[in-house]
Amino acid sequence: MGLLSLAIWVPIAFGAVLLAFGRDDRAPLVRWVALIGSLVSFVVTVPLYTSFQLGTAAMQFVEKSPWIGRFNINYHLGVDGISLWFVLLTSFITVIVVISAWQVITERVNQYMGAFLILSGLMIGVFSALDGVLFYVFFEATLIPMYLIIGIWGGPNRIYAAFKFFLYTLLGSLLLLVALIYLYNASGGSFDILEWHQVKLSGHVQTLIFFALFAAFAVKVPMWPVHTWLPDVHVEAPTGGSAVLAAIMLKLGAYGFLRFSMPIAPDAAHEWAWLMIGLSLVAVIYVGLVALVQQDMKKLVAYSSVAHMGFVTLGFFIFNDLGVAGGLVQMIAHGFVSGAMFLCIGVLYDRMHSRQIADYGGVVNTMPKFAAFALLFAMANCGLPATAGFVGEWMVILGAVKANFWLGLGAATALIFGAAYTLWMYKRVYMGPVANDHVKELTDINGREFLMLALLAIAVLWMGLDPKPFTDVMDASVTELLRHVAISKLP
Amino acid sequence: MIDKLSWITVYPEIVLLVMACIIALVDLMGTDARRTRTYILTLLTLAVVAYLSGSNAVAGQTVFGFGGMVVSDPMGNWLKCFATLALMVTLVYGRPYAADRDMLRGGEMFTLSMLALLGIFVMISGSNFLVIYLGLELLTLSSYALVALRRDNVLASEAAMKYFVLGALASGFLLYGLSMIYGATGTLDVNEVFKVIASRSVKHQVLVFGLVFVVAGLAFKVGAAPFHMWLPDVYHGAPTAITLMIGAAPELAAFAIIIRLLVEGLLPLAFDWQQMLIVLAVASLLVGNLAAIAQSNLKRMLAYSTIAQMGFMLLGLAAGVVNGNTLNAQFAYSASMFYIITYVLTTLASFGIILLLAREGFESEEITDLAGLNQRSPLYAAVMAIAMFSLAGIPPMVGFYAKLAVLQALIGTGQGLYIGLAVFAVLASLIGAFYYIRVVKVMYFDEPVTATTVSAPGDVRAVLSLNGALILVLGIVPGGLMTLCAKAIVATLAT
Amino acid sequence: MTLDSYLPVLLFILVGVGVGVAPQVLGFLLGPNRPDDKKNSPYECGFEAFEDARMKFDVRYYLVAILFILFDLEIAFLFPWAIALKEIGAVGFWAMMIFLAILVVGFVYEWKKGALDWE
Amino acid sequence: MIDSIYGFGLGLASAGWWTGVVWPVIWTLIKIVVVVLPLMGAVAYLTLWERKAIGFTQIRIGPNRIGPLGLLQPIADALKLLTKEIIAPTVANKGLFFLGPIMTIMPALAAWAVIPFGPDVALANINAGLLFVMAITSLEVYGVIIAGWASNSKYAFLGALRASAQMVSYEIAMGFCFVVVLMVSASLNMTDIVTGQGKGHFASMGVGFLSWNWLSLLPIFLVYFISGLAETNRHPFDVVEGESEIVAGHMIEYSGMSFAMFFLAEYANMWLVSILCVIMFLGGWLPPFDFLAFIPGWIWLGIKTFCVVTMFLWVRSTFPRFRYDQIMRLGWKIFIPVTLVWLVVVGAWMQTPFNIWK
Amino acid sequence: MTLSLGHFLSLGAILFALSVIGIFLNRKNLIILLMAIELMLLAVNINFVAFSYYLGDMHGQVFVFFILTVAAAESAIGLALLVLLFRNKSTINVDELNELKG
Repeated sequence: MGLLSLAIWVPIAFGAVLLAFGRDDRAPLVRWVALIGSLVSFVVTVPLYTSFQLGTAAMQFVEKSPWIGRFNINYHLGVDGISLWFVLLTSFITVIVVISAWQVITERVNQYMGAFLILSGLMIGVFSALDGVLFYVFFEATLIPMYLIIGIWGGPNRIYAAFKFFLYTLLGSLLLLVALIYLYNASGGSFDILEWHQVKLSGHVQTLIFFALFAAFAVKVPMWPVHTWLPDVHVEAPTGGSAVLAAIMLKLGAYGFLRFSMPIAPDAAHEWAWLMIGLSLVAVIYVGLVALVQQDMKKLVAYSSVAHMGFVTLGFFIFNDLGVAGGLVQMIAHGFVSGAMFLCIGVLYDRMHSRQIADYGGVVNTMPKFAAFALLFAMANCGLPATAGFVGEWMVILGAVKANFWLGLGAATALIFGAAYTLWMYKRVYMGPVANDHVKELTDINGREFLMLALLAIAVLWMGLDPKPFTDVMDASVTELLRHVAISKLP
Repeated sequence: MIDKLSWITVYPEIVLLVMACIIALVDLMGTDARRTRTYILTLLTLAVVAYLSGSNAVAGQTVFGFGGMVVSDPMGNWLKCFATLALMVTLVYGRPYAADRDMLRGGEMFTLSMLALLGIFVMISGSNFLVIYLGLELLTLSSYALVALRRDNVLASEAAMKYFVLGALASGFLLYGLSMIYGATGTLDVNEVFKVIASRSVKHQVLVFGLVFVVAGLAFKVGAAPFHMWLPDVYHGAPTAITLMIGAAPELAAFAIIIRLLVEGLLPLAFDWQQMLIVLAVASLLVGNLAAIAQSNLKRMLAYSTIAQMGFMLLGLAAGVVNGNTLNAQFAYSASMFYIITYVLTTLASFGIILLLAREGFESEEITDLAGLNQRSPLYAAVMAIAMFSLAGIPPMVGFYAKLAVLQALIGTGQGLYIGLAVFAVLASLIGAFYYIRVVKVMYFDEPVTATTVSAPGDVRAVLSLNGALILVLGIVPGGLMTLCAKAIVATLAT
Repeated sequence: MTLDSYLPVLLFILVGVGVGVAPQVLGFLLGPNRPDDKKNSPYECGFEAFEDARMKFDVRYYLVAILFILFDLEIAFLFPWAIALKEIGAVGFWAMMIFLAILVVGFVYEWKKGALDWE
Repeated sequence: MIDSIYGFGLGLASAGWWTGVVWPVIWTLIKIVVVVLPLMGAVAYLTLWERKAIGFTQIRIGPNRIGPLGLLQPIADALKLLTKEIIAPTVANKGLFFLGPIMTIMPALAAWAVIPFGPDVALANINAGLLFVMAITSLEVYGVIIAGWASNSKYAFLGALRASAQMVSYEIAMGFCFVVVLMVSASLNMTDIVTGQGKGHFASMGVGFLSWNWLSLLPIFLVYFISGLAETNRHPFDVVEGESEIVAGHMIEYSGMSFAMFFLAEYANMWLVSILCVIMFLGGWLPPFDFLAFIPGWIWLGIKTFCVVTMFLWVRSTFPRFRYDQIMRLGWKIFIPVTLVWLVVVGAWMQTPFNIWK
Repeated sequence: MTLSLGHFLSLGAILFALSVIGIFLNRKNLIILLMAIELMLLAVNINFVAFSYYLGDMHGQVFVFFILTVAAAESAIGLALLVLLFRNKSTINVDELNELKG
């Protein structure tokens, strides 16, 4: 069993063990098992980074064995510079989520923890699958635990949210499935993604495939105008769910663009880049404006996620290495930052059972340590230099300017909105005098929350101060990708 | 006159028949309210029969017996094996339910179900219109009686009547079509029919006229829209154990006779019947999925979902021959075979849960009856959820691969029409996903109405867990079953 | 195939109907016709008929009818077999024995189930 | 002589429609009349013989007033019935009510179409003879049911139910008897059935009656005879019309000639069952001993049939009536197993070297 | 006039159509429904016998034999269901079969 297999199956195995606990009468044990499971899963992924070979765009840690012989489907795993960090990000966030749920979740603990561990394994599977069906299986399978997480432990309107989440994403991915099968036939009977990269396709077919893939990935990213599920789902999902959703699941879509849409249909990608860029800009600017007027903290962060993901897609579709690498960095950074933002909201929500900005004010007075963390993450969310958020946005803007000055300008203005809504929210929630008695009674974060936030803070700062490990890993793969995309695949 | 080989081809059938007779008589001597002895004998017999069919299937030979009246080929033997296993599982699930409802006062449930299985076997083995028809009638006649087994139940008797009338109508249609084909070709033997038609010496119009009726009759039997009217009522009205009995194993036989009649016999007319199947499939997908949403009764919902699933299966069958080229045939038909097998597996699990939750005097039929099942029993909720996700075609459940295989068969044709159908099918299954996950929602998100835990006899518990696990395991390693279906279909097409 | 030899059969059936019709017509013509209420009311041992005569009846009659249909069909199968028995030899004999064995199983079954008991 | 009459008729006109259609029809009708009229006479005098025979059994003399030895009694009965009022009950379904008697008498007569009276003497010497008899006599039960239903009277209704249940029950046993006979004769043709009985070990020794089917198929013969009693609703199986229980069963509302039709049918059926019995088991027109072969076949047939029909009367005058449950038990639980067993025995017998029906 | 295959087939078709109409239009009595079903099988039988005769092939008639048997078994079960239904609902009116909304 290779490292990637371990990274996928260890959390799933732990998740299965947790589910097998049945009813929840042994919650403490369950929590410890979950923590150990998530830690082991994380530890397993670390060697991926340490023994990753820089300077090559080839797939590493490749595992390939026949799976479904009939359709030539293989159990084919591998990571390159594009996907490596997401694997690590996933296992890291899972640890955080397990910690975050420690005292918060009291009902059906084993199912909650099990779902997250399984989800983690499945998402790692998505990032490391090199076979179309394998990718799709992992991609789709993530729906099940997430659906349950939202539906069982979510807010009052959770059922609506769970359905919306499930059906929106299923709709897109079913078209993806059709496209995958089409590619299987077009490539002469192979589901190997890397082989697909070499298949010649006519312009018409490329366009259709591009849009079929777009349907799946754009919903997942989510791009404007199919982003409407995200705010609803974030509002209703439990804290851990929101964190995983924002930090990792959204990245599945963007990752799909890089792995599928652009290399498989490069001509269509170029042809429709104006549309992608247009939608991305709408996301960045318009959704940024929408975020400004939100009353609900989670909704606000959700819209901010849409805006940030807009940056990512913008970076991808300007087709230069600054843009693409910037998009990737932005994704990782957003993984840490948005996860952290949602966890912060979770911390408040656990105490006040409200997410309305209006219910808060002056939290800094009662929760100084927490406010400090929150400030750091808010800054990162605005893209303040020396935080993770800065690197990616800056690279994307540079890339955009290189491509077209006005484009860069448009993207840059969005930074202002980002700063505006994040800081305004921070001000309203944390600053000023204590707003009411509830806030007065707040207690500062405990050790568990401190640990969780500190881990994230370290990650955010590390990435902001020293982004080189991240970009180093990506460079070769991004260069190769762009080289590949630049070559027409018209027959 | 009758060679030894002939007997070998019908070996499992003979065992089944003899044991059905013996069990019918043995049962007369028992007065046990739960019919334990009959039950065990039946299961043992079925196990032996399953083993026999399975070992025949593994041997992989195609043998014709009784002058070509019956055929024993891998496809048939596998279907028989699975049908037997399905019936065994059905009986395990259904016995406590039936015992609670006074349906075991006589051992008829066991005898009739064995005879129904015999009908299934004969249908699958038949390589002659007459044999196929007799098998079909043996199956349906037993089924009518089984549906009416709860004699004091208004719903059941009404369902039985409807089933009877429409089933007889279907037989009539099928027969009328067969008579036309007989008239046109002068033979009842499936393979002969194929040869005669392939020689192009018969009138095309007569054949197509007959074909319309044959397809309509088959559509009735599988419950494809617009011939689906009976299905929801029968699923709803029949005692749940019987619903499972007529909803699981017979689907395999329906598939087999479609292959025997349309593919083995009328393949030269593929262009004509494929068009009909496409219409049926599209209608089924629409009607099944849309109507299922509106149901509050779980059995009805599953009935409509069956219609939709059959539509999907028919799509696979409709994609076999493209422009007179049969290259895609083995993919298409094996996809449908895989589809139907996995569908049966999943149906067993979902109805197993309904049966499990039904108590004396309480039918767990409404979707809301499942409320909070996760709190009451995480295991059974998980099994049901797995079944539902599988029906919805969400990986990593086996149902996904079934849809994958069918979609591949459609897209593999490379024709715009079929690719359009594939897109339509996935959109339809999106609608399907809605009502399937609604069941999951009820089980996991809603609060339970009763706090009673769910208890089940050991055998039911074990089989049900295994059933659920199998859906998942086959979803992780579906390759073996797919290869099995492919080989079986290749062997069938080769003869 | 010639159906000529069946002509007498057909005619005989018609004659049979004629023999049924003619005397009744004659009876009407020759006999008196003086209907009255009491005479034309259904016979009920002198009582007024107090309910419709088409009442529910014992399900056993019905059972007999069903069993008759089934057994009569068995006989329908036996007819051609019996005629051809000398030609088809032992194989034919054993084939029908299998058939009869199944029939006997059904017979024993209904016997034991009490379908044949009248009281 | 017959041929010359036929030839004379044929020569009356030379047009195709005459020789092709009309004359054959007329000729056949003539032959039918030749069969039906004696049959009617036989039926009429069977009633007299019944009364006489029962009288003898009871040491009475029976009807003796009308004509010498009461020989005109049947004529008088017929005239009386003819002039009686035919009552049509107000609640009855009129059409069906009068259809009932017709449906009863028609099969009783039509079955005679295939009865052979001698080696070549049959109205229709068809190959499916026995099958036709079985088919047409099965229609008998319709007459009963229609009569019982149409009368709209409880007694009639119950009587019809009983009658039909009884008739169909015994029809099964009877059918099995036919099957066994067919097995040994290998033909449905009645003439073949009779000639088949003329062969065999004993027949070659000159004692033909031991080669007849009655001996080798003795149980079947008995079952057939008793089933015949039940089929015709004769004593001791006459609960259908049992006077003391349901007055006259399905015939209760009938009067005059309508009633006479049922009566006629019953006696015609008695003759039919008897002659079938003779044809199938008692060698038809064959003489019992070779040295008696000088007596014409139709006389042998007549004698044998008369003997059998007299058995009906003898049974009537000596046995008490069965209860209905006893009747049904006899039919289902005794006759069917017995015939089945004998069917298997005969079938197996025919597979052995001792097969006597080669 | 000689009878040709076409005549028999037309008869079969007419009977078949009648029975289908009978099944779908009859809203009153279930017994009529059962009769229509029997009629349908008879229509098929006519087809088979006609074809069998004109093709000179016995198999069609053998098929008829089996159809007859099955038809009898079918009507036996149909009538049994009818009795059951009547005992439960006290009606055999087709329109009153409405507990289950198809």
